[in-house]
Amino acid sequence: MGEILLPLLILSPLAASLILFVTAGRMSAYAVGTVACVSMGISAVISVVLSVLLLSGPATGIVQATLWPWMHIAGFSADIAFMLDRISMVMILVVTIVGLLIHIYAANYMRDDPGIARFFGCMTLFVASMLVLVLASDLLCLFIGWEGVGLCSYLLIGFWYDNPVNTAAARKAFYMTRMGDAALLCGMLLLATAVGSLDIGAVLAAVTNGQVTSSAVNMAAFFILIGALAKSAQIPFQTWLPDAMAGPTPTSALIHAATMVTAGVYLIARLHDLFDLATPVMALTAVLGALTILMGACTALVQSDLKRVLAWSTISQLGYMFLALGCGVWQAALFHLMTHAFFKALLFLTAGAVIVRTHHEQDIFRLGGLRHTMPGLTAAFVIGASALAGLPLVTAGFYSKEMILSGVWPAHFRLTHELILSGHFLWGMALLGAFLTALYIFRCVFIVFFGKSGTTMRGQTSRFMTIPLGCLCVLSLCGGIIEMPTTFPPLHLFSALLDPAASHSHADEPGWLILAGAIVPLAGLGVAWVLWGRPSPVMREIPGQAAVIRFARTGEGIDMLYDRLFVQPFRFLTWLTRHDILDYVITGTGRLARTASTSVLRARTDFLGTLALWGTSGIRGADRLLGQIQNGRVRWYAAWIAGGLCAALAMAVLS
Amino acid sequence: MIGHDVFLPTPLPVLCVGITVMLAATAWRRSVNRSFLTGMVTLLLALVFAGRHTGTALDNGDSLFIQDQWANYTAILIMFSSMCILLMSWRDDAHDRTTSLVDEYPLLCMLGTLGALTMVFSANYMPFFLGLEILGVSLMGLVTFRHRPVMPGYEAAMKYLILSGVSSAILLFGVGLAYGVTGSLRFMPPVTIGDISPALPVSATIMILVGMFFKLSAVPFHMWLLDVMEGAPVPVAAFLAVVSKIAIFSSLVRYFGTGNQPPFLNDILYVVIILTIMGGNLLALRQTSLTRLLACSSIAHVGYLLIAFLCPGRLQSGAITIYLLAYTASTLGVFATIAAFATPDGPDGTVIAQWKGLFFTRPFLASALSLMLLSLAGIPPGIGFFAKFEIAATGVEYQRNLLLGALIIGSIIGLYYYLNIIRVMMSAPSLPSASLNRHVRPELMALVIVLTIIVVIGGLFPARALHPLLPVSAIPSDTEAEMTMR
Amino acid sequence: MHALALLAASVTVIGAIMVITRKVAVHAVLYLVVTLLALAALLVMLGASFAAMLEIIIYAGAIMVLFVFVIMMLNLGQPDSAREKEWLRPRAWLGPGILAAISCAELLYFISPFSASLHSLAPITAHDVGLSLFGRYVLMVELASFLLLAGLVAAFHIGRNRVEDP
Amino acid sequence: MNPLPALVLLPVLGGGLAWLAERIRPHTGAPSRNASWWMMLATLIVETLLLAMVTFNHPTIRTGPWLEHFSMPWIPTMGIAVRLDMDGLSLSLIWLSLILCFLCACLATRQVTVKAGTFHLLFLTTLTGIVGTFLATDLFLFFFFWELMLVPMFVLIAVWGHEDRQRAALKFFMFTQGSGLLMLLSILGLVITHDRETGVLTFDYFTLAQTHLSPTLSMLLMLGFFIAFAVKLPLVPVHVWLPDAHTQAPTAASVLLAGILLKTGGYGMIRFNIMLFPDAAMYFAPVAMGLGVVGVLYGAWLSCAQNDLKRLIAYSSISHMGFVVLGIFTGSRMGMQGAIIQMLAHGLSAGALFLIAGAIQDRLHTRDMHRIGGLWTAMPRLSATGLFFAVASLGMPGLGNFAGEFLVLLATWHVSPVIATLTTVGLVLAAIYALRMVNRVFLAAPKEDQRPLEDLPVRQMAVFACAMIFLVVLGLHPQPFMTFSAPSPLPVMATNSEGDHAP
Amino acid sequence: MPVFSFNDTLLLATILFSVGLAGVLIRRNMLFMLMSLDIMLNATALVFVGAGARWHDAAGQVMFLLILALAAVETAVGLAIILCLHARGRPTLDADTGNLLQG
Repeated sequence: MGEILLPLLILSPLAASLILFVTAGRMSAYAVGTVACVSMGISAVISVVLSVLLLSGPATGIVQATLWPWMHIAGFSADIAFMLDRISMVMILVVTIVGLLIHIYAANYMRDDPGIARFFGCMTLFVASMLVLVLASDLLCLFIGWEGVGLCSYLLIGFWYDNPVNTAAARKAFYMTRMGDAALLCGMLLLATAVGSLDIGAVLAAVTNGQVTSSAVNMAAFFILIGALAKSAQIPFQTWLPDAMAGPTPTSALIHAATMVTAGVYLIARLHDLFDLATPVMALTAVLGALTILMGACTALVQSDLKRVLAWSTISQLGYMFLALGCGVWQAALFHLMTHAFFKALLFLTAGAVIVRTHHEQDIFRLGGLRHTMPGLTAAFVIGASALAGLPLVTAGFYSKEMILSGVWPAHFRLTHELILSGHFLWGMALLGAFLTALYIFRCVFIVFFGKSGTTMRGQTSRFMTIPLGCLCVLSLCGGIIEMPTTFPPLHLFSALLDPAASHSHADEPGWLILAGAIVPLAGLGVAWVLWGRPSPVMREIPGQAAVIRFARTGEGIDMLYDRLFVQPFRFLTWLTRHDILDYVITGTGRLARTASTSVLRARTDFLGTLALWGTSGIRGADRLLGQIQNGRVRWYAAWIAGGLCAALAMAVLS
Repeated sequence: MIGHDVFLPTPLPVLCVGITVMLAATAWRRSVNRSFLTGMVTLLLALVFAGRHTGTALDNGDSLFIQDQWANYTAILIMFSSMCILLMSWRDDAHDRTTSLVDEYPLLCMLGTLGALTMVFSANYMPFFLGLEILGVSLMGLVTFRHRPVMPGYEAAMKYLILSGVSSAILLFGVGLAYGVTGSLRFMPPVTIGDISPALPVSATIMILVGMFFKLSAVPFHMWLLDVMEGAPVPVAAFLAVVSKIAIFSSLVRYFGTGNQPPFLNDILYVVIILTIMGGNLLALRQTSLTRLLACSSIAHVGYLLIAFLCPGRLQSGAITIYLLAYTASTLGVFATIAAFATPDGPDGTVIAQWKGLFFTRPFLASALSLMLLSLAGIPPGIGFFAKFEIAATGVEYQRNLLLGALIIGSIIGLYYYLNIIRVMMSAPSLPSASLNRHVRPELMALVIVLTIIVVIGGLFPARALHPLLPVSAIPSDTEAEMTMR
Repeated sequence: MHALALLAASVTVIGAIMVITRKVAVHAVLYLVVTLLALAALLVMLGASFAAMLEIIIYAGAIMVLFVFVIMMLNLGQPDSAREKEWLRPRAWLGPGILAAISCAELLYFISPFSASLHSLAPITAHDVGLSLFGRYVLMVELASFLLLAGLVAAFHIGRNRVEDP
Repeated sequence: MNPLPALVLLPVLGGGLAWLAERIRPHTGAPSRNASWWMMLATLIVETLLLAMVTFNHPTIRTGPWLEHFSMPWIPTMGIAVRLDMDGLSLSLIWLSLILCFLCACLATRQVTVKAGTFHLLFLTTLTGIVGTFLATDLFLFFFFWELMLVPMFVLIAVWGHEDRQRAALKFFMFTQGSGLLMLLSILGLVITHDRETGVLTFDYFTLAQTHLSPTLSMLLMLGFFIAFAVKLPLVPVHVWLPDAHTQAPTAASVLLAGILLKTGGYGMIRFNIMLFPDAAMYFAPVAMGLGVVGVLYGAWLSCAQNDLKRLIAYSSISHMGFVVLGIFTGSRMGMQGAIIQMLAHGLSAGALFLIAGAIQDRLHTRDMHRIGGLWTAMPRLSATGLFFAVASLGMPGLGNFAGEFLVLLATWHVSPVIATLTTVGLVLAAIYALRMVNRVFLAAPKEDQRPLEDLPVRQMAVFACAMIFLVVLGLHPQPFMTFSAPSPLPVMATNSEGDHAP
Repeated sequence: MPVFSFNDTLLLATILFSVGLAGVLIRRNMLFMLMSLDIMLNATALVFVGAGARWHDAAGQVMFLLILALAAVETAVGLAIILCLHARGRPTLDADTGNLLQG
């Protein structure tokens, strides 16, 4: 049964996408929304059924569906094949359920847009690609989904193509992820060369069996890491994600929460056996993740655009996941991925609802006091913010973050014999990140929802939009209790789900770690209240000159830097070389040939003139002689005949 | 006495009789049409008698004339070309308003053909020299038949007279030296006999070669051709480009044989071939007059032909025969198209710019012309493609790499100027359609069609054209033996 | 070599040189006649008396008359001789002259090692020539007639006073 | 009854009929160009039926390497004969040609109003040349067709092209012809060497393959072939004819050029360079692969800088053809398969892009991307199609181009990881030019002065949809094509080298 | 009868020939060119006669005769052209001027 359901799971959104594209512009907005939501609903149901199937089976059981051979050739083979195991099960649940909620929301949100069919076509395609990515049992097959999400994100970010800024943002997203894709492709090529197949199971088996040299493993891991970094907008590829806010809000929610950016995390989690063998790459992952946490948080702190704050927060949160992956606790990363999907979707959708009702006002400083006019949305946003900040006990974010922090603490990387990178240091950075997270998200909360009201409102958030919000609220609050720190009741549902065989002994974990993790977000909340929350806030506007703020803007600075370093020179160089150099060369040769022909013509008048010049005067210029001598003279022709005779005789003499 | 025992290829007396009849007819009553008709009939008869002869050849090869496959082949080509040329110029002159009667024209044409045939059949310096001069003098007359303006025709005749006089003198001097060395007037390179130093025959050979090169217009001796062809009327230009070249090339092959050339000749030929190919093609690049351009292209084609001449081997004879045929048919086709396009009081079709837009106004003529030009450039499906292929094959077989390089470069340059004409024809028409020749004479149209068919059929089934003409190396066997002896 | 032959030869060469260097056409024609006469003398010494007679009668007689006749018709005057003088500057003739000299030298180089043959040069009489002319080479005579015919027709056509179009 | 000569001759005969159809009809006053168009369509249909017959006559393609053989003496004295052979490679390329011709017939050639009959005649004559090139196994015949297909293409460009058509046509002809002469020398060299060795003068491909050549000679001859094919393909230093020719050609000719004519270069490299001179090709492979990489990067780079829509596509073709060279010269079967898949996919995607560019030019009378914009609003169907093929050309996995590129890259990685890595940079550049085009032309703010434009009719969309489906199938299920289109090895191998590299 | 050797004949003919060639090259007047041509032809005729004498062969003199005919024809045609050019308003006999055909 699973073999049938697995393709169906992907087929459902794919079919919806096809229907929507083919009938573009012929269906009513309502029908479009219905088709999209129904297809998503079907896949959600299927994914639940599949999960039940999988969980009812043995612990290591998988559902596999090999559809058809893709490329079979000497030395390499690949199939179109799908596989469901525990890791992908988590992913499909997240993708389909969160996706379904977002779709329901979007059906209402995009109701009036003329391009709604295109929108939902892309959205469903997006989900389908993500499902392919998640379910693929073959890296090459995964790559289809991998590029597919990139393409869909491009189409969705640039959805409102009237504005060049949007399309530029879309292209930027595609280019940057494409660079990562190229690297990923290289990694895949390396693995394919070494293993002869890209089937994930086969690859991992070959790697763990030691069939692949360690340098190859390191290189492959490195290449794949680059791909993942680009897809997940980590340092140094982080700049595309904030710009990607140009798309409609549900798109942002989908990109940030359920699909696209989580692909990188998923990929590394999926290949964790490979990464475990590549210590330097793991260290790099962890360090980059930690840096991204801080960088994203700092930048989020100084943003004035509501959606941008959320975007940078996504980057920062993804940093946590990469930190966890780098430290080898990929279960924690996946857990955080799940909870993050819940609360980030909630935050985005709420923000979208707010933005719609405030006439597309996104500047947080022009908003304010919204809690009076829209209490429901305020509650939802606060719940999301709490989960993001990881307020202890009541939110899902707390548990997942706690799992990461506890996983990071004991990690250490033996890079060389002397150089050992300790997890404690990374833990400190993560903790600092947690503080900043609370600070910036509550800054938003306080500025937008508290204080004086700044803008006019309109309408009411419709019912179809509130239902998903409600669901997400619940999930954000309660989604975390399935996995608890060891000091709490030993509830390890999630880890057990993923890795039933693993033992959970975090005995060496000091108890104060949990405490620190719990207190820090609260401290952040407090500081935020002190700075922005009180009736007369300490910092109402951004003090742009403050050195610390400027430092915190590095996220954007890097964007500028890339622009100067890569984009502008590229543009300039392409502009310079817009004409084909070789073409010039050839044309020049042609001109040369024509000159040669002219000189051949002139030669018959020049020859004797030159001889006479040498013989007689040597004083008078050749020019005057040339002037006297014209073409078409019999005597010169005769002279050439005589000359030819002379030359022929001379050749005979000399030979 | 003139008896049945004198060896004489039949086409020669047929032509002589025809000329006499024409002369007599002219004396009785002048009529252009009758003259043309007489000429055509004579040529047809001569064609019919192409393979025959009177008397028997002397065993020792001392006959004045010779008749073999090679001679017959080139003679047929010459007679066919002459017929085409007569056809091309038929009513052209009959309807010339400025002169009432120009029946000298067919007479001179016939005389020229006679000269060419004499050269082809000659096995002795004496008929060769006479044929050459008859051809030359007739051409001097023919060149002046230009309608308007007249002066260029006279100028061309004057140039041709003086230059060909010089070259004839050189050639004759060489012949004289050869005669002095060997004491025989047999048409073959002199060989050293007795105590005479070998330098003398060498110089004699070179001087004869130079004379022939002049008539062939190989490069250092080519300049007259451009001017003369431009000054001459279109059919006469065709005569110059085709008939006289075939005749002289035929004689060249007969004289030097198709075997290995002595080293000093080899060197000279090498240089001349490269110069000819490069010079001809380069000169053609900047021409704006179609006849001048064709003159240049014919120079280049002589260069290609000489490659085959210089590369003895299994493929040589086939290459030369097919190339001659291709060159003749294509060049005649081009000239016939020009003649068809020309009008009595409009453009005469010799300036390339006049051909603008022909593809739209006269699609058939334009297509035919394009086909001919492509054939000259060596592109399928024209016969020239296979011909050039054969030439290259001989070159490769003999590993004349330098010549092959020249062939390639020359062909590419040639491609440019041939295509340039086609390009002009395909650009938007600029001439008002009124000035176009609306009524192409039917016989001219028929000529164009026939030549087109020859070019296409020859291109698609070259084996048919190749097969019966193969035994080309039909120079007198004893000459060959002597050549190898040296 | 016989002194008479040497004399005739030098007259020939000097006459030829004079021909190509004269300014006035009639002078050149006269020198040419002298050259031809000297050449005829040489021909006699070579044993070709028939040829010598023809040289004198046809060449020096008939052809030269043509030249004189044309010069008369053209009526070249004083300006022409002045122009000829202008044309005969060394600048104009040195180059071609050198070229001609080179070819002469090369030819002489080829000829000089040619040792004198010891064949006796018996005279070839008009009888021999006639026999050969109308025996073996009779066809050549016919062809020569066609050559003359061609020249005749060509000259006739060229000389005809065609109406020049506007 | 052997179908091969019919396959070759049918198009030209049909073309003649099409030409006649146009000549005859005007008396009745009926629209004549339709008659000639129908005639062309009928020809194509008959040709397709014939080809289908050939294809399905051999259900077990892998059993015999060569599907059909035809031989007829032509010029016996030179050892030249009409030898036609068909294997999977030629069969698949002919299929591609026919599909593209149908695309052209349905989408482009109807727009031709001037001398439509002649246009169709020339179009079909080009097809004859191409089919002949794919089938000929006599080297002379191959060369004959190789040259033959240039002439009608030259006329097509020079008469029906755009503003600077004549220069472009001249350039195209000069380059391809000039390089063809080098090939001619190589052919002759090979033939003469064989003649010297065995005393048999023949142009038979299979016989000549057994000639023993010294390494130097082999390399020289191989180079002669290689240069000709490189020009046609085109490889980078000799590609300059292509952008002009593609840009200036009428739509149908552009499609034919990009879709099939370029493939003859790739076909020739497989059939002649690799198979006739395996050792020399192996020896030369590093250089060829280097050129291929340069082609990939250079073409993509220049494509990024173009403002002319058709020029952009033309440069992208150069880039894609670089992959083909790369794949062919990896020396492995994998690379060759990749190259073939890439050729098929590129034929479809580039052909379709040219058709779209042509459609845009028909409507807007410009190809300047600065002056086109926001077509999505006006023509959603056309734009969506354009988007699809642009995405295909940037190498989206799941579409045909990716399958080819991946195989090529994988094969290259086996040989040299550095080259493969460099080539992947080309993929990034491909994204840049493809999306630049999309964002300039389709997904952009509409220009002010835009008149209402007519979108693609449904019938044409259906035709495009076929191409799309084919691309998707090629991308997701290339296995049958790979099995099907594998070039048949020579019956008697030179044994030593090919065995190692092509397991 | 005094013997004039073939070698000497050749020497003289060569010199004469070269003088004629020089004349053609040097002189711009068409009349002089024609005369120079005649000189060249005479030189060749001399060679033939000398050679005929050497081999005691009448063919040399037959050739001489034919050359004579050629010279006559060429002179006649040449003079006709000169006359014609002159009559059509070409002011001088300069072969170098008034080039309608060139390039």
